[in-house]
Amino acid sequence: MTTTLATDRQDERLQSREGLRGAITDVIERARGGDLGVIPVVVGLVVIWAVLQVLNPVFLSSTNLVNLTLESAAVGVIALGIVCVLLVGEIDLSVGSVSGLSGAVLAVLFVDKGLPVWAAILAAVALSAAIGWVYAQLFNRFGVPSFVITLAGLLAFLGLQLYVLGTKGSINLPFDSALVNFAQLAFVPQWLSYTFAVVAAAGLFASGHLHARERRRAGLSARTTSMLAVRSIALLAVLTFVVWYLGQTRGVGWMFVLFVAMVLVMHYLLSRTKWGRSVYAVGGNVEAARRAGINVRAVYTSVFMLCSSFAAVGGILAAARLAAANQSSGAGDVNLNAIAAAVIGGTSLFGGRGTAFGALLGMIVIQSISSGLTLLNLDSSIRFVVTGVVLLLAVVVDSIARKSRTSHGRA
Amino acid sequence: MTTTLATDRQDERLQSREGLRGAITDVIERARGGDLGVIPVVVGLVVIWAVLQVLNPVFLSSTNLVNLTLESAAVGVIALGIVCVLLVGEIDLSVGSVSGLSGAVLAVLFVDKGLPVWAAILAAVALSAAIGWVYAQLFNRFGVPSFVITLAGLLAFLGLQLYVLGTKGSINLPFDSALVNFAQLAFVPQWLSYTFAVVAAAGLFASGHLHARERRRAGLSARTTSMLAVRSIALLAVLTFVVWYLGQTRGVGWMFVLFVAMVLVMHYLLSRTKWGRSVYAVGGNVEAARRAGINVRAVYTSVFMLCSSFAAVGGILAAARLAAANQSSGAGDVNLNAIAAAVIGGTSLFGGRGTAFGALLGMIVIQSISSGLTLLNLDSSIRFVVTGVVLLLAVVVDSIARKSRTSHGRA
Amino acid sequence: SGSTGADGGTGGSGGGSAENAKVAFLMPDLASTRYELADKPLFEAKMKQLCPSCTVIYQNADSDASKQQQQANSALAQGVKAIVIDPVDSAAAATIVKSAQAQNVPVIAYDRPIPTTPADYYVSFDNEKIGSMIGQSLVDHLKKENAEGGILQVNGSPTDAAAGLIKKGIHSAVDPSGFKLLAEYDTPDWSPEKAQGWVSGQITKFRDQIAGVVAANDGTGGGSIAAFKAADVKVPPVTGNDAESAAAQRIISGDQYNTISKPIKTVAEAAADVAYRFVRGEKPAGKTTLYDTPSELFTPTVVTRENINEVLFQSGIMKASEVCTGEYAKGCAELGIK
Amino acid sequence: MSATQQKDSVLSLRGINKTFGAVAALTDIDLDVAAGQVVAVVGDNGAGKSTLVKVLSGVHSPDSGTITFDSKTVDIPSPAAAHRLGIATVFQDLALCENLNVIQNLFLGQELRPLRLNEVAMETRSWELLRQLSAKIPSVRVPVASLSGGQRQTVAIARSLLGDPKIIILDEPTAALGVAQTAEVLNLVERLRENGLGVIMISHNMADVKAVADTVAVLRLGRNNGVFDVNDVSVEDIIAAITGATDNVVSQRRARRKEGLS
Amino acid sequence: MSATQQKDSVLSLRGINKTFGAVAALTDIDLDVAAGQVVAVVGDNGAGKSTLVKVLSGVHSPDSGTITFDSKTVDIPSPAAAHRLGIATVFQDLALCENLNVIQNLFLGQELRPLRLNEVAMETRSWELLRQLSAKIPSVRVPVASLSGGQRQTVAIARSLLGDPKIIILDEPTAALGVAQTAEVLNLVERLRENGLGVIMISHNMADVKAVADTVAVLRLGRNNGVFDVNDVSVEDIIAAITGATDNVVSQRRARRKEGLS
Ligand SMILES: Nc1ncnc2c1ncn2[C@@H]1O[C@H](COP(=O)(O)OP(=O)(O)OP(=O)(O)O)[C@@H](O)[C@H]1O
Ligand SMILES: Nc1ncnc2c1ncn2[C@@H]1O[C@H](COP(=O)(O)OP(=O)(O)OP(=O)(O)O)[C@@H](O)[C@H]1O
Ligand SMILES: [Mg+2]
Ligand SMILES: [Mg+2]
Repeated sequence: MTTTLATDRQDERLQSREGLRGAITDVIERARGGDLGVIPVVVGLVVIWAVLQVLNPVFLSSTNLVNLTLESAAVGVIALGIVCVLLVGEIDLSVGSVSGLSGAVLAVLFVDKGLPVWAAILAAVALSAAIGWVYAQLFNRFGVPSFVITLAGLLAFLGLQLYVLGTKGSINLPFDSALVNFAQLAFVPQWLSYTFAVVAAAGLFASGHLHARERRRAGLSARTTSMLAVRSIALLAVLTFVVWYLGQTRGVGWMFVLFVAMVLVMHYLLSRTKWGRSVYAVGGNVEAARRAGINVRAVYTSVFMLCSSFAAVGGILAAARLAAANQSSGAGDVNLNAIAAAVIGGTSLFGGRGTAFGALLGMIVIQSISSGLTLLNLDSSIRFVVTGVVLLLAVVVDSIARKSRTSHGRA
Repeated sequence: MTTTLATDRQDERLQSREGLRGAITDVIERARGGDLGVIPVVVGLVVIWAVLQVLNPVFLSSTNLVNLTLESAAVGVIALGIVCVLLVGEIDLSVGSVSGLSGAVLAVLFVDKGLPVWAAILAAVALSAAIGWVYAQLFNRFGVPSFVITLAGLLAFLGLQLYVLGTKGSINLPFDSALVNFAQLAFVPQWLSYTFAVVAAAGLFASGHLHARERRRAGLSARTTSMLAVRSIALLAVLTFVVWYLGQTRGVGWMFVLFVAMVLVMHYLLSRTKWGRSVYAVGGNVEAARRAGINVRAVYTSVFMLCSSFAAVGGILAAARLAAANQSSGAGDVNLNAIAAAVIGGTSLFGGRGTAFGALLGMIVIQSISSGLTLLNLDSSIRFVVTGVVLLLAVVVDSIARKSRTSHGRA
Repeated sequence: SGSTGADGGTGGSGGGSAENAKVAFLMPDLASTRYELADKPLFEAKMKQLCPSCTVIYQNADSDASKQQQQANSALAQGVKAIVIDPVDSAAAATIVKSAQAQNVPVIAYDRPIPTTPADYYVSFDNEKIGSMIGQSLVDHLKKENAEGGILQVNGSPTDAAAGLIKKGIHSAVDPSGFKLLAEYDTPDWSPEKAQGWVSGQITKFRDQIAGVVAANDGTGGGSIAAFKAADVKVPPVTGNDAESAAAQRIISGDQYNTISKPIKTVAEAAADVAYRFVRGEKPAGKTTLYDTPSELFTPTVVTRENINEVLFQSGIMKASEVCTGEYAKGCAELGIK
Repeated sequence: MSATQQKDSVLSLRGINKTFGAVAALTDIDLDVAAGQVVAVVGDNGAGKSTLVKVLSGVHSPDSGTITFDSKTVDIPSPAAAHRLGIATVFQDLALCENLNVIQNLFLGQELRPLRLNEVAMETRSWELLRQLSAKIPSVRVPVASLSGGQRQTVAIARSLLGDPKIIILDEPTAALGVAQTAEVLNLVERLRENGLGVIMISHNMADVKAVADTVAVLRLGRNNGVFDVNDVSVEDIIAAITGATDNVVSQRRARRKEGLS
Repeated sequence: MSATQQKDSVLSLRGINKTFGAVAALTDIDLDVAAGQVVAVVGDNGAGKSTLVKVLSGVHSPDSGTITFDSKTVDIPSPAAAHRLGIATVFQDLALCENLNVIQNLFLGQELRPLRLNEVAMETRSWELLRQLSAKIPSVRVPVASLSGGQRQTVAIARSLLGDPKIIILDEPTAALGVAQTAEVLNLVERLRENGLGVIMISHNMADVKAVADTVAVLRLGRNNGVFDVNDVSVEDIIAAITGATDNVVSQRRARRKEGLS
């Protein structure tokens, strides 16, 4: 044991590895131990993309990928909220209804009542947040299982949605309104997209570097600068390629940028704030969280409200993209898709495990399957079967990795 | 500490109570501690019944209750399977599709291919059991979350159902077939119903008495004979009244008897066999179950197969009752209703807690709400809202009781 | 009980006492808004007019055949004197007819027929015809414009029998038209979002080859239009069905080519009339016989920019004040809609 | 019983009752703890020690009885309330979140810089605390689920030292610890006493009790069964009070072994 | 190291390795247990004792190394396989199902009369076992979730006695037990030895180890650090082997206290 070792590297059982070589060995080691984060999901995604591209050469075309990004935004935002409720070990079955309701409210206020669009959006989101608050009260006070509360909500707010839409049943949002424009036609200029890519990579490097310096000062082990550089350059390469490829046709949609921005914000909130910690703690062991002095009720309240609010935003984006709010908005498989996106992205239904990026990845998996099969001219019966099978395939890769994790004793 | 105390009553901290008085105090004590089993659900049910009867006097009419019993059978059977998967902490989202598929298979084999009805039923159930087996393999081998497996199954088997029904989309079952007759027109003769009631009460007394004798011989505390008699007489009174009241019109349907019989069999299997124990153990702590030498994979396999088989039986009953199998059989809210019935009946989504009777009670709650609101002449929008609110009400009673249980430290 | 023949026990009950009678009006789904918004109020109004003391028990089965069966049973438990039913599943509704007739309650099939077990009466316009009409109208339009390319077909829900009929009708118009059927899609749950997603994909695939889109209802039609708009591609002629007010707006603004207006008022009132006569113990004779059932059929009207004013506004089905809002006011003015 | 200590006691309980269903877990419990005093609570399994701890730390609310803290009668409705009063607890079941890593568990509910967590400072402080307890934890970035029993217990103990408590309650803190770690914890208890904190320590290890406690309170079947000054009482007497008999399995064993050896 | 014992040993391990991610939990572990022998495995927290137990009971499979049981090389892929070999284990984390009651937990996996459970016989046997361990459990029909720590541990120990094992592995069996229960468990271990069973006992309590063990195997940081005959070794030597130094916190404490007393 030499004295130059970092504080967190002194245990002699640790196989210590330094530098780039060490990092690579580390990754291999972690792969064997099944501790790979989102990599298996990404691998699953790549597999599906390859299959779908073989089946239909249009699939990976720039146009189609642009569509894919735009179509994943609405439900993806909803999935982001679902990740939060799943993290605390609860569920929200009503996100579909709430999204439909908020679309309806938006349309009525904006089109029928002539309110400015921001006011209509605000009202819709506020209403949904209030719904989440009511859920939380029922949950905290009476201990009704969230499954039942939100099932009741699913029915009740579907009713309310029908009621709000009233005799018309369907309300068009004007195509030339800013909102519809944003969802359908607003794309980031190519130069700005490249700027975003550079900023992101530079940001990653800078924050990593500062963090590493701070750790080294405190006598802890830290990532080497070369490691950080490699990471940032890899990110830059990926982002530049994506921007360039999408830029072949229409480019990166602002709606997708909004979705990604929300994912980043949620990622920050979940992983770098006290609130995020308490969310994971409540999901892992609510009694332990309570004993640690966390206000468990407040955590549940915040999470339910957040989830409903995300559902509202998702509903508004969906309405904007369709340029209409109607009775079937938010019905069908919005609920299942949102939950499935979260679960495919690695969020546990039992709470305490999951990330915001998981929602993004899971949503892209689901949307890829849906878009890929849409391009094939199949009978409905076959389409359903194939969708099921492909969905399963996408997840098996991830599950095998996770399985090896448990067999290696990681919870 | 006197020597006459039963082995299990010797701890001086136990407030010991004997006889009928003691039993009553015990119930009150348990009520305060929130340890009431299904009583809160029953109370919730009574509340709902009262409300619905006030709203529409036809609700508690004999005709309507006869309908209610028959209508609850199909989804009730499915809920029974759901209870099993929930008990091991997993879920099956595909019961709706599987039930629809098995109805379709039955119809095709029976009507189109002219197989005898028993063979068609057997084939449908066997196919579904095979589906459950596949789920279990995917779950055991790859560790794919059951949510995702069965979501894929939901889609795939919906597709298969459409495919089996082919271009026709809907197949009628002949009205004069034994199956349709059984589901629509077969009622237990009144004398036989009364006999059932007496046999049930006598059986309860006899088994209780034998058990008590055995316990007393082994030096353990046991229920007194008077307690047992009171219980049996109460059961007899309830059953006789039910039989009499339903007998005012058409009586007790054989299909409902079948459902209740299945509940009783599942109750026995879950509470009185080694297999049942292992189901609860796996749901409570799968690692502990594994370390106790339980073949955890076999338990999962049996449970998934059982659930799919019950779904098949439910699907067959639904097809028989409708005298048709069509594309929308098993679609819509069959899944949610079956899961909700289980959850309302006190089954935990996290595994390890729940009973077969819970499925029966939960189903009756759901069917009562649905039937009660059908009788009211409401707009769809209002109906949805009211359904949601009433559903919530039904569960709040139970939840408050359960909440008090946790606050009294019972898990 | 037991199965009764089609004409066996009908017509005999009631003996003319229409006072306080109850009539069940059972509708199939919420996917189309017309049942809640048009059929129900129109039927109720006519019934009120014919028989002020009668009550109408309205139920919507939300696309679930067994739910509809349950609703029929509970209507029977409430002692209705007649059932007007738009079956979710035409085949499965046979059970309902059986059990109603076993209790001497006449059944009037509404909108969709019940082929296997004859009901007591059938009032409708038929869905297959609707499909062929919107399809034909589009094909004619394309021919007139000398359009090139093929047609996309957006059907209704794969689990909805009515959608199946419409699909059949559309095929009967599109298949022999000479325009290639590029692709077709059964939209799960009639979801406009799904329709939009599918059409977006097809735009990627076929780009300029799309001459027109036959959508089976206004919701999926709206979704298809949004897909073209979002792809920043010129919107080809798109059909619809149901004459929703949102569709009227799109037709006025020129985004949608046609929709179809069903004479719901006429049909609903005819149904109320027949039901009332059954309640009074009469046994009305049909104008024709279809599926062994005395029947009365009405023809719907295809609505395009040319005739929208006349069909929807001048007839009073829609009010200009509700449709001609905001950006649509200009189009209304052009078409002379007031 | 201990009226003499009441005046300067930080924490005192009077007549605490708690029943679970049909089981009376605590009956009329009295207890006093003064600043700079180590009170050992001992008793048989199921005697109610942990229940008492949970009442004090706001996990369970008592059915009746009064709690006096700093001469004020208080109500402890929640663990957060107990934290606010300055009562830190190491629970017997540890109450750690298995999905969080060691640092996250240590700082749970008292993270540094809530809006932008100061990971570096937390990690440094974690290593300090763990070293101090001579914990053998190879990495603090692994989920607690993968730690050994003793490592977890060390984490739980380290956590209770983080705030600035007035009373520390340790429910069998050394049960899973190795010999070195146990010694460190006993050293720690002595340091806490020197710093004027009140310590309640539950233990089944009479040697440890004799080594660090000032007062020994015995519970038996949910009731007080004597409070002793540690210097006035022999281990045999304590065991007799715990088991309710001077002739018990422990004394028998001891006698047998003596015989065997001699 | 212990070649002399190999011939008559029921269970012997050679060269067992196990790593978890970057942590080498066990490196080249050898161990022998003979019939009628009590082997105490001691070591610091995180030394790898429980990992070793889990390897033996089929919970984890080792990365490399051989296990010989009854002179045959065996593979223990699952706990069920261990049960079949006749290895019964009391785990440190107990591995009880919280939602099941005491009887259900005791007989889990070995219920009497599988198709129509014999509840009465199981309850009677449960009371017998628990009395024998002088457990203070008021009722056996409550879920294990509501038992105290010591009560649970007693349940776990009682469970291991139910089958007809050849080897019993006890991972810190007395950690949460009261003085009386601890004495009963030590008595029990002696009875097991007399009945010719092999016993592996893990403990941090050197007094207990000295009292019942025949051999003491020391693990340190996942490696063998000596096997001693209990009669030839002093507690100080064992502690020195555990901590890796003769001058350690335990000896310092002891010295300080002696000073203080004298
Ligand atoms: N949440 C609960 N629900 C029901 N009974 C409980 C609960 N908690 C404790 N008990 C009962 O109360 C009694 C006292 O338990 P407690 O945990 O306080 O014992 P203890 O003195 O800490 O024992 P140990 O030394 O084993 O830790 C036990 O009989 C136990 O079964
Ligand atoms: N499932 C697991 N995943 C990752 N690491 C583990 C796992 N189980 C144990 N370890 C690590 O292996 C090492 C040995 O743990 P083990 O539980 O065997 O220790 P122990 O000797 O039983 O300690 P104690 O005396 O505290 O019970 C520890 O550093 C622990 O962190
Ligand atoms: Mg305790
Ligand atoms: Mg251990």
